Amino acid sequence: MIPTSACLLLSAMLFCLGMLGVLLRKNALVIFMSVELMLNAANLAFIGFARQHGNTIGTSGHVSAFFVIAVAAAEAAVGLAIIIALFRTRKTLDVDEVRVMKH
Amino acid sequence: MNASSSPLLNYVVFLPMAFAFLVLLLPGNEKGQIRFATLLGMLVNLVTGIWAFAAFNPAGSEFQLEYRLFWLSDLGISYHLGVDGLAVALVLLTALLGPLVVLSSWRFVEERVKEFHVCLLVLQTAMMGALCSLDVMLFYIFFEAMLIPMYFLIGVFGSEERQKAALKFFLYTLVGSLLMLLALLWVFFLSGPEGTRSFDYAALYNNLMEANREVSLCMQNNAHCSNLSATAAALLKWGPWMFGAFALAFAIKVPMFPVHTWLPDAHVQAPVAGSMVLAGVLLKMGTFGFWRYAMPLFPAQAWAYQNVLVALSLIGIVYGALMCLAQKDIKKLIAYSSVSHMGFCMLGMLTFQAEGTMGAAYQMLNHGVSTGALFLLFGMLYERRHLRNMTDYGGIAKAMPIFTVFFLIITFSSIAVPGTNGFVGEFLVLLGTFKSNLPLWAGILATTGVIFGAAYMLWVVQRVFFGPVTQQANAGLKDLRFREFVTALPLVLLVFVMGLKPQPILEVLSPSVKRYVARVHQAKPNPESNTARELLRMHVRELPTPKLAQAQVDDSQPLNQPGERQ
Amino acid sequence: MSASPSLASSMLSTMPASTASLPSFSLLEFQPLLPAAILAVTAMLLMLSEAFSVSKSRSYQAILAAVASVVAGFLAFQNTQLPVGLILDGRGVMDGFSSWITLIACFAAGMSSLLAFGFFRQRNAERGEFYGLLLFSAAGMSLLAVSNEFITLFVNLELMSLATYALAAFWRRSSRSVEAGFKYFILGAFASAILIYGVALLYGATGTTQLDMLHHQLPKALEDTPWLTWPGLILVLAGLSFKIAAVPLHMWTPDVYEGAPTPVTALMSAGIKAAAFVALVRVVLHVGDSSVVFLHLLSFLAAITMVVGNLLAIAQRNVKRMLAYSSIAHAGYILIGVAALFTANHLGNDVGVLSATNVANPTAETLRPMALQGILFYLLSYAITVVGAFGVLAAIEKREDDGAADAWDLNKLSGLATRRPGWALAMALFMFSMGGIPSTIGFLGKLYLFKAGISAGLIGLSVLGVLASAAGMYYYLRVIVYMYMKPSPETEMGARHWSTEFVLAASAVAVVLLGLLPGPLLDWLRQAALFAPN
Amino acid sequence: MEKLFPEYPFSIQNIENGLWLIIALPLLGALINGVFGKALGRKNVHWVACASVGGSFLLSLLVMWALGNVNTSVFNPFSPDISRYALSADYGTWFSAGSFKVSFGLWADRLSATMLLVITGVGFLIHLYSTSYMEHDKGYAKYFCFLNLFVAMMLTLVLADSLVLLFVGWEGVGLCSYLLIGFWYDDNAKAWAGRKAFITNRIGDFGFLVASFLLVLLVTAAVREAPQGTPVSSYRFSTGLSEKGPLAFQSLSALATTLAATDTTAKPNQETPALVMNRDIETGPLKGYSYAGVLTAVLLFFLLGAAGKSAQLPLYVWLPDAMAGPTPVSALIHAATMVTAGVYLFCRISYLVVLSPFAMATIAVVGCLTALIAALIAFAQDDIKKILAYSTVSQLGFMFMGIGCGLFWAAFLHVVTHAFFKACMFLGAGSVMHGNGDETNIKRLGGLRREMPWTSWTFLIGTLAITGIVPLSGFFSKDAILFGLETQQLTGYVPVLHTLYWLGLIAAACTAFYMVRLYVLTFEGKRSPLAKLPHAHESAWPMTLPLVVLAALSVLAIAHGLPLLSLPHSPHHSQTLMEAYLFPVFNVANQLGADTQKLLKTGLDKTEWTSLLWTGWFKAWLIALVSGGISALLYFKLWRGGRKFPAILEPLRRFAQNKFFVDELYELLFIERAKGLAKGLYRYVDAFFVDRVAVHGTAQTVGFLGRVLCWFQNGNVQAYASAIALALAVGLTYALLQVLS
Repeated sequence: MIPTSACLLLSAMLFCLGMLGVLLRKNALVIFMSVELMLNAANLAFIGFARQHGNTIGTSGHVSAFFVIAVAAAEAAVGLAIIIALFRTRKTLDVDEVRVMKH
Repeated sequence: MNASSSPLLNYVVFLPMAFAFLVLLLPGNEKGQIRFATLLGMLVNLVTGIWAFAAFNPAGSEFQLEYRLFWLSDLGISYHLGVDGLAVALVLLTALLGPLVVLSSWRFVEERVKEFHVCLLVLQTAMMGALCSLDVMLFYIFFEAMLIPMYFLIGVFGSEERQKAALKFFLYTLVGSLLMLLALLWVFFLSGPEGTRSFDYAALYNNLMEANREVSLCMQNNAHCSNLSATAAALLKWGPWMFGAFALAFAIKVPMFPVHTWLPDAHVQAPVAGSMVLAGVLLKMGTFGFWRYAMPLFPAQAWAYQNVLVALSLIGIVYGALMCLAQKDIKKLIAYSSVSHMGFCMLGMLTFQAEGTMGAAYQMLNHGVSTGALFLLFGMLYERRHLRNMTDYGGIAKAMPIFTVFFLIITFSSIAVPGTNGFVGEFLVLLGTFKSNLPLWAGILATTGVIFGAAYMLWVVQRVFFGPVTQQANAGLKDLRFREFVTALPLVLLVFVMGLKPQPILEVLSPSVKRYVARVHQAKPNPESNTARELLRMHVRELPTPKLAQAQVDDSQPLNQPGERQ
Repeated sequence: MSASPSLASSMLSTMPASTASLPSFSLLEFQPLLPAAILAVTAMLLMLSEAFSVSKSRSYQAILAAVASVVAGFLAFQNTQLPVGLILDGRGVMDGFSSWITLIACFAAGMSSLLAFGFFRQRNAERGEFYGLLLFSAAGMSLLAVSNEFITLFVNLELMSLATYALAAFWRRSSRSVEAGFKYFILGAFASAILIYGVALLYGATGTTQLDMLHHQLPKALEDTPWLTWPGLILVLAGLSFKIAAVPLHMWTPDVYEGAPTPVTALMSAGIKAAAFVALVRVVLHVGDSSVVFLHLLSFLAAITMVVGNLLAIAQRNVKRMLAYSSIAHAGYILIGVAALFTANHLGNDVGVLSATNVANPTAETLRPMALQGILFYLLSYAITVVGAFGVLAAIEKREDDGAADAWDLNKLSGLATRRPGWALAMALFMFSMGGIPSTIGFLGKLYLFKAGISAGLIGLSVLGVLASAAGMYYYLRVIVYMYMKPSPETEMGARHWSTEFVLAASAVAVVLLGLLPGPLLDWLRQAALFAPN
Repeated sequence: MEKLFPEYPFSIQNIENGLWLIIALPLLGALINGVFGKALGRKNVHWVACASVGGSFLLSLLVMWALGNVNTSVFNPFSPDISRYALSADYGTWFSAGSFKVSFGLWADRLSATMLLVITGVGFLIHLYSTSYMEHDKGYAKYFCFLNLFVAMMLTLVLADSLVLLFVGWEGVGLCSYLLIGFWYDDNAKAWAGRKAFITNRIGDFGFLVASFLLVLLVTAAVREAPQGTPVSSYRFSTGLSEKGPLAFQSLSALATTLAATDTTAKPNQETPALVMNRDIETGPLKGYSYAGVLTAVLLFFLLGAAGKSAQLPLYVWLPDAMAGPTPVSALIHAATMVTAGVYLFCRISYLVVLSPFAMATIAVVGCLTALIAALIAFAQDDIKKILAYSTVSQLGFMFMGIGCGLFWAAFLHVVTHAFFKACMFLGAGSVMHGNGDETNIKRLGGLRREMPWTSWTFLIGTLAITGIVPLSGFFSKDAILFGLETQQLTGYVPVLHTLYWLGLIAAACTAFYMVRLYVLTFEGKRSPLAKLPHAHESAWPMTLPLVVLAALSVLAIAHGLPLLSLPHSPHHSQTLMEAYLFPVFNVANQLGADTQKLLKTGLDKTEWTSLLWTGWFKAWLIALVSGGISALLYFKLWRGGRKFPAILEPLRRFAQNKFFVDELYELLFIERAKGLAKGLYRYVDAFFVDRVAVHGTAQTVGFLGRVLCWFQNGNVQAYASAIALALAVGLTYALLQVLS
């Protein structure tokens, strides 16, 4: 059996990767995908812990993961729409260009 | 001791507000109507003010004409009005200045007339409210609310640099008063266990009285420090900070020495009406605050920091006067003279002794009359020439003899020539300083103020009124118009009335003075002062203190608190 | 009002033993959800109307949205009287606090839809989705307020946020609006991910996502698995701090507030702030007692949020941006109240300059209601004020200025007092209220908060708070300077619209009236605060 | 005595009740002229003005009469005794606070009555004179308003029964003086002179106030610590205090008596009471100071006050400048009345003065130095009014010497005689100016004796009087003072007084010299070619009549100085009329001086005393004669007609002409310093440090921080995300630290 700690380690790595993606990548779409990666890291953690805890009181980790997936989907819908709108106004997806408002 | 309830003060406070609404309803271009309505409002206010003064019985209980309603009980606040001798005298002064202020601006303000007069009326309400409040939070509300109309008066209707000056005035005052607010909340929590606390002045004071006594005993003798009550211990430790916050707020308003720099700017930029009210009443809020709140609530700290405050007052007296000698701008000079004069007020109050305190109280009124009149009169000149520098004038006496006479009389009042009102106040303050526990040199230093006062005021007179007419434009100036004459006359007459027949006013002030001294002295038992307990405790009409409703969980309530679930 | 026995039994049925069978819920338990339901249904109706409507006129959309908000708000108000307890198997909570936040959300939604009415009418851009999204957002806030479980909380937070991302970017033609939506979205999603990862970690440490249970598990978890629990707590706190715009997670605020269409900004500053705070308070209430670290963290957050928010605002000439920064500062003040929730447990500890000096020997029983009441009142007062303030900006904003760099420069306010005296007066009132000058509701709000702060012994923090708010008064006054003391330019004013005027008038009246005669409001809020859970 | 002053048919009670009228009449006159002056027209204005002062004069005569009556006595509120030869009236409380109280109480004894007569009498004459002198002035009504006001204030000063009320008059006369000096305000120099006078007086007032406050403390301390049986510990005293306050003169008198009674310096064997003059005060603000010490301080502060008002060193500088006012004003205010207020003050509190020999010696020294310096300056002045002004300063110095040696009556006699002859000369000078186109330089006058006979004769009488030529009044008053210096036994300071005697003689010699010079240059010889008008004209009768009357009084006043009477209780020497008349006033002081052995009459027996008196007189007379003679010789013969001053004396002359550069010295030492201090404080402390650095500095720092923070807000979404990540990292680190610890 894979220990929970391994699961956790993997999810933590995913989370950090996602975060680094958000911080470092310049393409809006890639950044958005990195966010999804972070969400999935959470999912992985939920699943791992759910297995560790078993079927306990309240909402279980499995269910949580499903909710997170659903939310991620909705986020994708809204997010992509916004990114499209952004592309329409700027003709670029480079986030460094998206800085009309500052200071 | 319970005085009967009287609604009179409600009228005193809120009638100007009612007239403000009336003025708001008038069409903006009907300047005459607006002015007249405002004047009427102020006159009505004057009548109510006189009525209140007449209704006040010096031999009666401390606070009279009380009126109390539940208001914001949840916060421990109530709508509680009432006046003591000092407050009623200041109410009279405020009411008196009201119509004069309106008259003084009859021609001066031609644009945005409506806003101007609404500001005046609202300001009047705020000032009256602050004077009549017997609930500390209510006082604070009025105290702060005063800033708004004054801010507009300076900022909209002032001279060139008006916006900066208004901003400075507002922020300066705000910093102090916000810190005071915190201290006030702190005191509130100290004043008793949950459910008994209230911002009502008397309750707050009475609740703290015992603790204050313990603190002062401890401060005099360490042996008493061993078994302090919790409140007293907190008061001992944090009292200086609380007192400091109160003192700072009021010191800024007075203004005392290092926090005075807003005043010259505000006065210079303010329109005549603004300067008059500012000098006449607003500054008194500082001294009044010290008198009513800072000292009685923290007598032990008041004693402990007496020397610091006295030093600042003395610096204020001398330094303010020296500043005057360095000014070219007349309004600025009068403003600095206020610093000096208010230094006398503070000094008198800090003697913690009957004569000095009485002098301080009287000096508050005097300063209102004489500095108010100085600004009023200079305003008349300013209206004609729109110049403020002394060098722009000279030989005015030739063109405007009546004006000159008035100005001279006020000048003499300002430098406390006997027979004018200023003398009585200043004499008593100085006498008090000598009789108090302060070192003799303090009194001697303060007395030098009489020399400097004459030096700078006569300098102004000399430069503006005497000598040859240096500028052609000044030669043709018209003397006072009838309206102006009527505006200035009451103050000029008051100078003499208050100088020659001060006793009726002093008698009204006297019980307040006695109580103030007794209250401060409870922190330092003095063989000379027999502070009867009866004199110390405040007696006011009590409403049942609203209890903060505790969580009354109904037993029949089937729902459990979530925390109980396990 | 007494609860039905069935509810009581349902509570019993949620005990661990009975998880196997589906719990049966009483109708009463759904009552707190009712406002959200109304909002959501109306939202859908509006969306559908846009799809199927043939009518050219779309005036009814705004009115409908407003009416739905009013109805929902009325129900929320009714709900404040409900008994207190957990609902829906512990996933939700029924208390006055949540109902009041719902009420604020409905207020914000109703007011912003009225603002949007005139705003989009002027730009010929009325669209049903807008109101639909707006109501969805409000529904999300309302549900967020009743959430008592992390996943529920997360989903509702997302419901609220997703709708708002879309709203922020709604003004598609404007590159600013889209940029605002984009920034908000990216950062919001980022923060959500952080939050949910924290939730996952906490779940791992305690085995539950339900707040009340977490409360009991936490002490043990902190001892057994600190490596898991602490990061989880920090991540959750960070995720929520993002939504309330606490420094240093505040940086999105000015850009988003500036770019979003002004009615949306009003919604965000009034509604989302309140909802985010209720989430934060709920979470923190359950976890905060476990360690003094939270007191430190919250005090520190409060301090830098107040100071930095005000400092940033001082440097602004762009009024809209300035108000955005000031909203950060206001979050800082509210955080004093949040910090005050915990000092009772840490009295006597020397916990640094910023916190916990024993002044009045408060107990948790007296302190918590006071702090909660303060937070609630402040949120309410801020909502009323800020809606009005952004309302004035929406009113003076002209179509030609859309997208211009100086669209909200202070100069645009020059001479407003002579051109639109009513608006100027209202704006002045809002500014005084935000600055906390007496006789406005903002003063009472500050009074409550600082009272709680002092009572909790947070002297240093309170002093910092008043100094910061005094400094803040500077930029509020500057607005007044421009309105009242600068000559008015020759340009024409934008058109008036009754709905905008209504919003301004209502807010202005409320600011003064509730500032002077809050009447039973204080009692109601006290009840709400007294019965808050935990 | 009784025979001299027959009983007056009116009841004394009525006169007592009507005391206020004396003040009220001129006050009313001032009010009428001030408010309605323009409408009244010149005739009515001076009618009102003269009538009001004249009325006061008549009332003063009544008072004088009443005070001659042995039955005139008043009840002393502070002690069970009765004060004889005095009237008093109380018109209610002025103000009261705490234990302090002042009432509008008037008190007329023989001292004040004499002053009353001088003020109203000379005042009336000067009013009369002014009607002609100011004939063409535009501010006619204003002038008489001020003049009436002055008289009212001076009368208040004299009639006051407490120091506070006296201070009202004290400041009031200063105020009127300010107004009248700057009467022609459109001349800058004149207006500045007024301000200078007022401010210098204010410095004196500062001293007066401090002294009064210290006295209050002294009374309080004495009441607290005095042993049973002393006046201040009596019940009556406490009722008096609550009725009239501690600064009433009767209270001070009781204080003095108490202090004297407990003084042990003179009676070493006496049992030591609780309150001892030289013992430290035990409680209160004066704790640690002795009664005697405080009393000396009080008197020195009063000396400062008196120096301001009476133009003594170091505050005399205002008086010469005050000559900028109309000449009748100089006569009334700056010669006859106001400037003698300081002397009057010390006479009033003589019982306190005698208790401090040190203070007395200081007063005498100050007076003597003033007399000398002023006389030296007067040598070199050419302005007729300036010379008279310096001579006034100098004469005032003599009066202070009189106070200092404890011969109050002599000092006061000099006040009276000086009032006559100096007013006469000032009015004469005014007449000269009036007739010569306002020329004041004596070098441009001359030969007026023929053209202005009345003026010149009266002036001559005045000159002789001030010089101290035998049959004239100045001789008796001045020499009484000099004699006092020689014979009074001021314990511990006898050598000082003896030194002063010689200096006083020198001053007297100087006086004779410059006064004769003045007279000669102005009236004798030929008319100067530089004169403004070719011919002078004699003035009209309203101007010459006062001259004549005053000159006559200057002569007749000798009656007061003649040692006519010999009273049984003063076996050593005979008393002068003045001394006898004022005996009830100064009796307490003399008694206390004798009791405490601080101030004693000479121990000489009658014959020694008489011979000393006669030699003293002879010396003084000789000196005046010689000095005046030399002066007359010099200016008649030697330096007449533009002859050069000996070159060797030229720098000295210049030095004196420039008033020893005292004004410049003050300017440099004090005024410039104060101005510089004010400017510096304003520029560096107020404007720069407090306002710019502290206030604006804070504001600007805040603004700067705001801009710095804004810079981080760079618009890049990844930067924002980084901030979040960073916050997270910090939070996590913090949490981990918590875990680790």
